[in-house]
Amino acid sequence: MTAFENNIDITEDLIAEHGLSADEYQRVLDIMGRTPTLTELGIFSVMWSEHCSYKSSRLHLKKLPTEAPWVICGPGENAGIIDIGDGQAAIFKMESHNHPSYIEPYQGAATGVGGILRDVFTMGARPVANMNALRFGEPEHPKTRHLLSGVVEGIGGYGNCVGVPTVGGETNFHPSYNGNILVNAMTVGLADADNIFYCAAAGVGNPVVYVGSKTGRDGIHGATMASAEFTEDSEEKRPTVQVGDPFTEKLLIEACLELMQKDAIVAIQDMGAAGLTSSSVEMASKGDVGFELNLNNVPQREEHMTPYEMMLSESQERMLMVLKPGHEGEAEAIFRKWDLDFAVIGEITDTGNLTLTFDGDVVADIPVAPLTDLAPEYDRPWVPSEPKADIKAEDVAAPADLGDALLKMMGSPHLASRKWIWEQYDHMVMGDTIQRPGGDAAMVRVHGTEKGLAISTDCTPRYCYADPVQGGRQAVAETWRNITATGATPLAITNCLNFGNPERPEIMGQFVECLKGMGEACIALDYPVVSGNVSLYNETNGTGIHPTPAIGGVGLIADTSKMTTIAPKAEGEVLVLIGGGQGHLGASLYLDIIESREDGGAPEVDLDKERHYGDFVREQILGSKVSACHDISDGGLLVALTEMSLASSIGFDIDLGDNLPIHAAAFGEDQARYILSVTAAHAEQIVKDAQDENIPASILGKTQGTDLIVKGQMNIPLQQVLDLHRNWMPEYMRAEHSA
Amino acid sequence: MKARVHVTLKNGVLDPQGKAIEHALTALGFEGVNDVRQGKFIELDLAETDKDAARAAVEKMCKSLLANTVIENYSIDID
Amino acid sequence: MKARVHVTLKNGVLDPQGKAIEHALTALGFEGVNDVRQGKFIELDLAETDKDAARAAVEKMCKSLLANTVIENYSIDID
Amino acid sequence: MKSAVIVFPASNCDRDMAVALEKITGQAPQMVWHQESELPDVDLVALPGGFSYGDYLRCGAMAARSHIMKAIVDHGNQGKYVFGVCNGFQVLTETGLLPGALMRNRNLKFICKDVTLKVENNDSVFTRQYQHGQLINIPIAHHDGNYFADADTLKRLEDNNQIAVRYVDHNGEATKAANPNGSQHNIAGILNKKGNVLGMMPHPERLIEDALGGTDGRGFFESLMHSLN
Ligand SMILES: Nc1ncnc2c1ncn2[C@@H]1O[C@H](COP(=O)(O)OP(=O)(O)O)[C@@H](O)[C@H]1O
Ligand SMILES: [Mg+2]
Repeated sequence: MTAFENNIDITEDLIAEHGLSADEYQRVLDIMGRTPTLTELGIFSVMWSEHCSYKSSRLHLKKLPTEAPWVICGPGENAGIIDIGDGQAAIFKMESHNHPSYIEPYQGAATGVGGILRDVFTMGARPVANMNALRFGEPEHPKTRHLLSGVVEGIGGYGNCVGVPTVGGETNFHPSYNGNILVNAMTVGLADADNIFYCAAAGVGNPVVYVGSKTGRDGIHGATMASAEFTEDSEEKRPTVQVGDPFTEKLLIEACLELMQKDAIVAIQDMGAAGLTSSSVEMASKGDVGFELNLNNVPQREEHMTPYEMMLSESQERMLMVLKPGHEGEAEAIFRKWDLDFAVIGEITDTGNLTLTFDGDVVADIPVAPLTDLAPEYDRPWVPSEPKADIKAEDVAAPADLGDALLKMMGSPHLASRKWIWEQYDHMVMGDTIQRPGGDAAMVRVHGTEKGLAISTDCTPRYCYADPVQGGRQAVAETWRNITATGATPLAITNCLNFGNPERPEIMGQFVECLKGMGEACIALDYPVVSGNVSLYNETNGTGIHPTPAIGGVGLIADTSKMTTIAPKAEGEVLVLIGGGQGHLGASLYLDIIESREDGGAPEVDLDKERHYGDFVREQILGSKVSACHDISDGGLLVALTEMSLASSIGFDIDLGDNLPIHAAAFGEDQARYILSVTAAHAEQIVKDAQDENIPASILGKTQGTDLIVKGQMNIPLQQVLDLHRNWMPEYMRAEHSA
Repeated sequence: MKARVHVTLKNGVLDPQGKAIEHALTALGFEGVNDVRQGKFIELDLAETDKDAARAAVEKMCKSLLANTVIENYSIDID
Repeated sequence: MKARVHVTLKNGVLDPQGKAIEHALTALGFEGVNDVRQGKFIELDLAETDKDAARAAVEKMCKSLLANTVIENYSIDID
Repeated sequence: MKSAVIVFPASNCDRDMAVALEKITGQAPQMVWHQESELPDVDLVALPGGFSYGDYLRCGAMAARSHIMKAIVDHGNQGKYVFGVCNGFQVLTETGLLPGALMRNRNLKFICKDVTLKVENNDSVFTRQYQHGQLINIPIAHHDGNYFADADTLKRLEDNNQIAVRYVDHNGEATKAANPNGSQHNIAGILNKKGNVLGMMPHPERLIEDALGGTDGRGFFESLMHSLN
């Protein structure tokens, strides 16, 4: 064997620093049959990190349903792919950038957006929409403003520049995120179904090509960082943060999509976490081939970079491709035109090994199959979560004044308008945003067609904490409902599973049970998982975040002229409630905001009802009988109605009856419910049709005037709600720099 | 009292702006531009009249607002 | 050869960034901040070894790209 | 109407502009890459929105110095039509085809929202389809739209009726609250002296069909068509 760059002793400390356990290191020795070089150790370390290997989660992820006739490609590739008819495909995925965003909110969030965009255009899709699911600590926490401001600016800074609209998302505040914010970004792209690109390399002798930005020493060990629990001093250590360059990303998108129109690419893979290592290993492994790379040919930004550094660098805006022989010139011309680096750095071999040379020496030579196939997989011990005691409405004090309670809720951090956020995002660029942020799901038209993609991200962490199974179901069901409320048919989901330290059995229990609930919902709703991401160790000093399985759903409407929004179109429309309920107050926002209590069980999610009621609602919308539709989620019925009023500037006059205590009727968070606003002519018929199908349906009242009226209970001007709702976040952020 | 603060990116941190300027200069026909880095230059007019006190205050301002010390260095001149 | 360029806003040109910093500093409790102006600081690494030639080249760069002379002044240091 | 849309690296409203031009004029524009040195034979050159060169250094600065710009400046100086939207407006000020500069928004944030504009000059080739003083709703989406010019320039703009559109409130008043970005005199768009070059921060190409939220943006394109007939 040739001389290895092996003058560095692989000590126990070094192994531990690389996050490998003694068992894991023994496995490395078994695979290699010798002591690994430092570069090899680095490669094993990142490939076997939680972030890349999914070692704690893989076993459970396998249980998620991933198939449906319209699924072209499920989990395992860069992103999931569904068929949206007419030879077109939607490609999407969600990913976390939690730890980097906590350390450097602007760049962390920006590079999160960059990374997820690459996952999508790698596969041949033009990105058409971005979403973001954000969780911050409590508003009073001294870091929250700074983090919120930086994250939002970073997401906007990157997405706006690349020219992909950021069309929606969700934002929560809770003390459990004080030391671990969550920044989950999702991208949806469009491709021709017959021009999709995968990462499996093939063709011995084919050139391996590096394109994009040069490699620097950015984020070395980023992947291992994302897999380690935060301690107080990791903030101090300030690991090298990656800086994003959206300008280069935009050029990379255009150059890649241009090359993809030619018959030149065998395989392509973005360099995400663990950069050159994970991209080359994945391409080789999927294709059952070897890679030989000459690291001297890697475009470098800094001097004297070592093989170790090059392999572990997480410099952004880079891609790896395998080209068909003889197409190098054609490809190079395109990348040069876009002012991007282009370098042939190696070729495919039949050895099955990842072989790296540098200055004429072999510095790593690892058999790829065992590196991936023998990656550790753990069945971590877990315990089921204690079910929280249920709370009866009778045991919760009724509000002294319903109007005051509503005002307090609508102006609270939990329900206040997120306009301050989405106004910093270009949500209209590309000219196809036909449902802007502020409604249930966002809708982007499929360019040049009448079709539309509805997109929604949701998760209610307080439910997941109270009852992981119900919470898992609910997160999936809420995206499904949001998409349904626009008239679109929900087709598939992506997810980002944010949890605490999986080595603690309670946390692992939350994970397992949330996944169980998610899986049940996916099956019941015919709504498979096609891609996703896991982020564990979101924990500081032993305090974990609320379990947060963020779900990103995508649906399709064939005729966008039938789309509904949450805004009633006129006064005098009839407000119809679809779905029943007992006024469930456990784990509700009412309890939290009005009673300052976070206890109680999560509402039950009856998946058969979800499916049945939702399908009925969609049918009414597509039958053009509905003027506006909103699902009922956070804050319950009265909050949902108020949101419809805020969107339309039309008040309402309703009767909540006296079957339930008023706070339960107004603010109970029972699931599988929608409000339809319909013309008087359709109202009776819809109620009758629903009841014929055994679906609870009732008339609440009508849209009217500029006041919000609940018979015998409340009469407040819409303007008053509007002011509180709209002003909370701008006013909160105005104090960003106060000491 | 005037304070002048230079905020520059730390060594090794990617500087997309500098790189773009470098490209543009080359495209404009300027030869021999090996590297360009862009930073910020902040001039403060302070009521403080004591040099040391001014420096100490600006030091604090840099840490808490003017520089992002995760990726940036700063230097202070007082005159 | 290194060139350092300062690009600053002309007197009378409003400076939103400077104003915002000033506000933020005051909000953070720093007292006596009378005025803040933000400019750019550009460092160039040039192949040129003659000081005068370097200055002349950078002067041209400033005029043709680095500064917008409608609103900005520039100054050049060569070392 | 024959038109061309200029594409710079990281232009990103080039397609939107092309779609609007084709939809309204019935003729697809030619897309012209910044490295070209000649323009095709067209009536209108459109400079689209986006982040040319990442908006690094100054918005529009590098684009203004790209190859194709000389031809565009000639085109404008010959009295032919040049229309810059958002980044395109920034490019036009950087080339000097339009006076002034666009600085960072007053609140330092990117702002994307619909704003109300008042058509101050409806006597230009770009605006004659609107009524004088008409209020229209058009989205803005920019980080640097804060229009600045010195006092003399502002006076000249006002005196020559070169201010095409201004940010106003629902009553048509150019108030501070209605000014989203701090622009002097609430300026949202200006014409050159001859009236053949228009630069504006709001994006009319984004509001040309009801599905997108309205059609108030069509007037600019329709005006051009009528002007040519
Ligand atoms: N971070 C964000 N970015 C963009 N839009 C957001 C963000 N957070 C919330 N929104 C938007 O605000 C609206 C309300 O959000 P949410 O209350 O989560 O909706 P729902 O309860 O219907 O899922 C939605 O249209 C959503 O897209
Ligand atoms: Mg909803």
